[in-house]
Amino acid sequence: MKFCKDFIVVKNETITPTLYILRLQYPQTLPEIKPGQFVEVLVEGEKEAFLRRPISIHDVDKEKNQIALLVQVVGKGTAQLSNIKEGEKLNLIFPLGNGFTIIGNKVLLIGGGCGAAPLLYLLRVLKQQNIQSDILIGCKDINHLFSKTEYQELSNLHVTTEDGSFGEKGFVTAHPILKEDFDTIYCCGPTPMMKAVSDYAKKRNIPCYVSLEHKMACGFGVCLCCVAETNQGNKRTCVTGPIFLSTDLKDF
Amino acid sequence: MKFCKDFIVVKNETITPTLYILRLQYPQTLPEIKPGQFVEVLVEGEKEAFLRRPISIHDVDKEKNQIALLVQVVGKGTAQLSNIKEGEKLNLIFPLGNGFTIIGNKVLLIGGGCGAAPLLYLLRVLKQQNIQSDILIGCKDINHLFSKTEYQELSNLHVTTEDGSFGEKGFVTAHPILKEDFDTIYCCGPTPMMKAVSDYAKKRNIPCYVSLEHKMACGFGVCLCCVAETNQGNKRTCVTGPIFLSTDLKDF
Amino acid sequence: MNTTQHLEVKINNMLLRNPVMTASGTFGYGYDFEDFLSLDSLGGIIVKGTTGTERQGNPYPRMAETPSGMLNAVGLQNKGVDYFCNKIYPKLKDKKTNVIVNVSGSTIEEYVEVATKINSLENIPAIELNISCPNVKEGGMAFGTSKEMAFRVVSAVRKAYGKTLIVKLSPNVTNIVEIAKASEDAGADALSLINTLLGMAVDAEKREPLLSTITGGLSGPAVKPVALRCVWQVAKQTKLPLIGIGGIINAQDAIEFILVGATAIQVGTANFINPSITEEIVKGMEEYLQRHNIKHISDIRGII
Amino acid sequence: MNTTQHLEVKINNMLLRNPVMTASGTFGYGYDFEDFLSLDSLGGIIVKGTTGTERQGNPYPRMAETPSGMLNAVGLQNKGVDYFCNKIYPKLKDKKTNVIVNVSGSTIEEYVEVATKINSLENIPAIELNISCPNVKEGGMAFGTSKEMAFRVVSAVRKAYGKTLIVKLSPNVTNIVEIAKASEDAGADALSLINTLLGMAVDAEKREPLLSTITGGLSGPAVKPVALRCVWQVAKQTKLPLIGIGGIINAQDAIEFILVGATAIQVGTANFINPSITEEIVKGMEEYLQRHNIKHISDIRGII
Ligand SMILES: Cc1cc2nc3c(=O)[nH]c(=O)nc-3n(C[C@H](O)[C@H](O)[C@H](O)COP(=O)(O)OP(=O)(O)OC[C@H]3O[C@@H](n4cnc5c(N)ncnc54)[C@H](O)[C@@H]3O)c2cc1C
Ligand SMILES: Cc1cc2nc3c(=O)[nH]c(=O)nc-3n(C[C@H](O)[C@H](O)[C@H](O)COP(=O)(O)OP(=O)(O)OC[C@H]3O[C@@H](n4cnc5c(N)ncnc54)[C@H](O)[C@@H]3O)c2cc1C
Ligand SMILES: Cc1cc2nc3c(=O)[nH]c(=O)nc-3n(C[C@H](O)[C@H](O)[C@H](O)COP(=O)(O)O)c2cc1C
Ligand SMILES: Cc1cc2nc3c(=O)[nH]c(=O)nc-3n(C[C@H](O)[C@H](O)[C@H](O)COP(=O)(O)O)c2cc1C
Ligand code: FES
Ligand code: FES
Repeated sequence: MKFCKDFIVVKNETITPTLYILRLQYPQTLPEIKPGQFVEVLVEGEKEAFLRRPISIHDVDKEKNQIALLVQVVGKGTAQLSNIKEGEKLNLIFPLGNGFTIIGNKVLLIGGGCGAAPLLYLLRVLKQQNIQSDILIGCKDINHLFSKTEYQELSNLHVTTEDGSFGEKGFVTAHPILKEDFDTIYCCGPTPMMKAVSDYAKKRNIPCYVSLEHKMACGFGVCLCCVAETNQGNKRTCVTGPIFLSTDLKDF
Repeated sequence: MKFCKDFIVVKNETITPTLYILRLQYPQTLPEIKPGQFVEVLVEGEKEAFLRRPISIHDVDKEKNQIALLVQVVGKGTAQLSNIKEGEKLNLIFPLGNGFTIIGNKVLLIGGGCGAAPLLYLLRVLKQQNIQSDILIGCKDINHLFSKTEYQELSNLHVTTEDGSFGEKGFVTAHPILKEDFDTIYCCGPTPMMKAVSDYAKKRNIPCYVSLEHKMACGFGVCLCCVAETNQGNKRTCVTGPIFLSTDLKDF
Repeated sequence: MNTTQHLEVKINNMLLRNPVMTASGTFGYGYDFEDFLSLDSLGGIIVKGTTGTERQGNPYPRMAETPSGMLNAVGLQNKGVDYFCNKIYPKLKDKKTNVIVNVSGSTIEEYVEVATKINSLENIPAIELNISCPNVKEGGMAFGTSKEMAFRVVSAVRKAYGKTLIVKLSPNVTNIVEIAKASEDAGADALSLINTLLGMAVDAEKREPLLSTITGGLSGPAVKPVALRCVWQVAKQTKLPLIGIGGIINAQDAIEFILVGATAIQVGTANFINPSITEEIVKGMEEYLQRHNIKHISDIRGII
Repeated sequence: MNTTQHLEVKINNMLLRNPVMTASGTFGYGYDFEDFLSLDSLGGIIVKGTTGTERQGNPYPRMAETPSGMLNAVGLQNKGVDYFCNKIYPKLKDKKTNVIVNVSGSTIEEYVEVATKINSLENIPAIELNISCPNVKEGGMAFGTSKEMAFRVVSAVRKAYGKTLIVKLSPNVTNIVEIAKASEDAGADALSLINTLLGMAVDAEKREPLLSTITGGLSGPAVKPVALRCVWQVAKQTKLPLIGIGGIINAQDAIEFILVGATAIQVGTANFINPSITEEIVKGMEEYLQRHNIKHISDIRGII
């Protein structure tokens, strides 16, 4: 079941000048939400944002009926949204997409930049299911590392930064944790990173799930704009995805 | 000389739920402004307001380099503008239009509803020039009577209300003050009222100036969208007007 | 839903509970909207363009946002008419709304084949012949931009299809009235207009087109002035009932189309932004009639 | 203004300091803008449509706001070519920018008459032949929607006019390339496109059209996708230099038109919202070239 409802902004937290977390209160009991699912946000007050904006669900607090969105400013819509204030309403269509398939006993999560957004809630669910996890985050520098405490609580955190200001210096694909054995890899981040990780996973024969950020008009399956080419033909990333097994994707 | 510049909102004053006054600070010395001139306001944050909105200059404080706009909410643009807050910027093109021709020794100003906006500053200038004036305001009820104190300070105020809650009950054209002699009449308000007043003035042979609120695209003379049919052909209301001698207008 | 008889209209002999329908390609097959509204509250739904055989459509990217609108280049991705008849129709046939199939093709034979197969489906009261799709290389818009071609394809389908035949017109023409009349002469029962305007979008930073197909179809509020003009022109010069489409996002927009001569309307792109918008438009139209003391929606049809 | 040689372009033998011009009917005769910018900073200005004799234009109302755009129905209000030559030209002739006259008419003879008179004005380097105005009953768009008519009027004017002849095309056609080619064959030196899209707006509450003429011309960002598509199509199929017009409100938009094949661009409706926008666009284009390390604007022309 999908909903189109107003949330109330509880907090708008600035991480970096172009990265922020919105904590949103749902006035009722939240429906079941799977890690990797996303919402479609109605951005008000911006002439150039005509369509909704798809944003992953960064975190879910079932007790409080709150969700969190981690948003990076890339254009007019995400910039306008960054001005939203506590107490204001935000209209979302949710929950959308398939979410991660949770499989295996020892899994590795790899996140790059703001693309890592869906991984926090994934960790939470993995922990509930007693699945052992490591999380490897690649980011520009220490200032761009968000949700560190939560990651450390829920998993073993490994970090690479481009400038070496925290963790290992360099890209995620060079991190030693990759030498270990894992049943499953979950990777969210820039496309080149996801491709590199899925190449590595293919070689080691580990199933690797990636999250595609294709352009969407509707987000709930009706416009056919967001397709990815899969082994079974063009599939809607907003319904069959955004999470795909990398080996199912023609481009990966 | 016309300018396209940011003002700072000093105050956003609610008169009625659909009427408000914006007091705006100019960061430099204000250029000369004539009563009856208007500004073109850039309304930000409203998807449906594509063009600027023309608004009369309600008042000018030369000492403080401030102007005031009296705005009625009629659609999306004026509604959005009503949310503007102290300290925010507002971009205006100004001063636009011809302004009132000041002529005569004893003049009558007639204003209806929010159309009366340009009359306050006109009174101020008349007073400076020691021209004797009466002002007759027609409005719905006492709650819709704005700038009462200022009118009383600067002129003799007469009022008609539709419900009789203040002054005479009925329309302006029935008010006894119209029986007196005047050199000039200045009338701003709804078109039917301006037509009635100009008919009366024509009969009494008093020059009557009216202000036309034609739809404008540019407001500064270049699009030719705002024309009024005059005895000299189609004239731009944003340049030749918005103030016209009623006898020059074909429709009056 | 408090839709009442004030809004009931007829297109040929198809009765619509109200004039609000959903535009092909923007509503899937309807089921994805059942979380947001009741299909029974609508006058009808027009399902995705259906062709003779399965089509994969165009490569990604297929969408670009534009000022007050969007471009799409989906290119008729669908599983073909047999899949529709066998797998989708059973799920739709008992819906209490008019389910109309948008019929597309590359050749006259393909249009006729699809129409013939749909003709045998009892609970499909009408087809909408899409002779105006700008997103396919062959057929599609080519039929809708020449009066001779339009006449030929509509005549051929008319012979094969017994129920209500709606022809969907393209705005990408010098003279839409000409195509409308050719369709009328060929036996169309109604016309729907407009399909998308041919447009293009560019990523200035990357210096490449935003659509894989370079050009695509423009929809949304940006096209409403063109759509209103087309409906008004055609209403003045043909007798067929018209279905107005293009940029409708609220009840006021819908009323505008009725005023210029439409019997019914379709909502497209707006469904993406507010999935229950069609139900809200029905309510808003009802309120409009009450506010203006109008007995029946047909009383204001074409008064401009 | 720091415009540099990176932006210098040529249309036929007319040199433009930069590709940014102002669109006819949206910039008056330029002087009203001198409070807001220096005309010298622009590549050129195209003045209001000029006809053989004075015209009063259409009755008020002539304008309606639409989503991301506007409709106008001005209808070529102007004082006629003689008034232009005698009263306006003297005020413009020493401006340090290209002043181009937009030439309109109802008959071929009228176009030729106006062109002939403008031909004798030394400091007018070019005319823009408006065969695409949707707002006049006779002539105007009629010439621009048929390739035969376009050929005839352009040929006739070509004989009478010796300097740079720009023909302005209408998007309200099935096949804009056909009209472009007819103009090229008839001797045009350059093409400008697009003029406004034929549209309409309605006041649902008052139940009447918003324009006195019912239909009018749509401009503004809403039409940009259509304009880009037209320029791209024509660029691929003719050799003439093109001037891109339609919905340009910033430097990025301008660059998009260059990428699809325009040599220069015109800014129309955006002048109403920000009267110094053209100067800002020049600056923004310069910055774009620097940011992307492009030597000259022509290096990216038509690369899509
Ligand atoms: C399933 C999914 C989950 C996402 N999760 C997140 C998230 O958790 N946090 C986050 O910050 N971003 C996320 N994104 C990306 C986010 O949707 C875009 O950054 C946003 O739509 C850009 O809007 P804008 O108005 O700021 O930018 P625009 O000015 O519209 O464009 C700026 C850039 O963003 C791209 N973009 C624009 N619209 C879309 C769209 N509808 N889908 C994808 N890309 C687009 C453009 O191509 C352009 O490169 C997600 C996207 C998808 C599809
Ligand atoms: C010279 C002049 C001076 C004015 N002075 C004032 C003033 O002091 N205070 C004030 O409250 N209003 C004034 N107006 C009217 C004001 O411009 C409109 O009410 C405003 O533009 C409506 O904008 P909107 O977005 O709220 O309404 P919309 O949703 O755009 O339209 C609502 C109504 O306003 C009318 N309207 C829309 N645009 C314009 C326009 N550009 N010009 C005129 N009418 C329009 C529409 O026809 C419609 O009836 C003045 C108008 C003019 C021409
Ligand atoms: C994503 C998308 C897909 C479409 N697919 C079809 C289609 O398959 N067949 C068709 O006739 N029209 C199709 N259209 C056109 C719409 O039905 C409609 O005519 C057009 O979008 C204008 O209406 P709107 O402005 O309300 O969206 C499509 C439009 C969009 C946006
Ligand atoms: C108010 C107005 C008047 C116009 N008058 C003319 C004209 O006289 N001649 C002409 O060729 N084009 C005229 N146009 C069309 C513009 O020159 C331009 O082609 C069109 O507006 C598209 O550009 P834009 O979207 O940047 O406005 C006019 C446009 C507007 C908005
Ligand atoms: S975004 Fe519409 S189907 Fe996926
Ligand atoms: S509003 Fe443009 S000329 Fe008056």
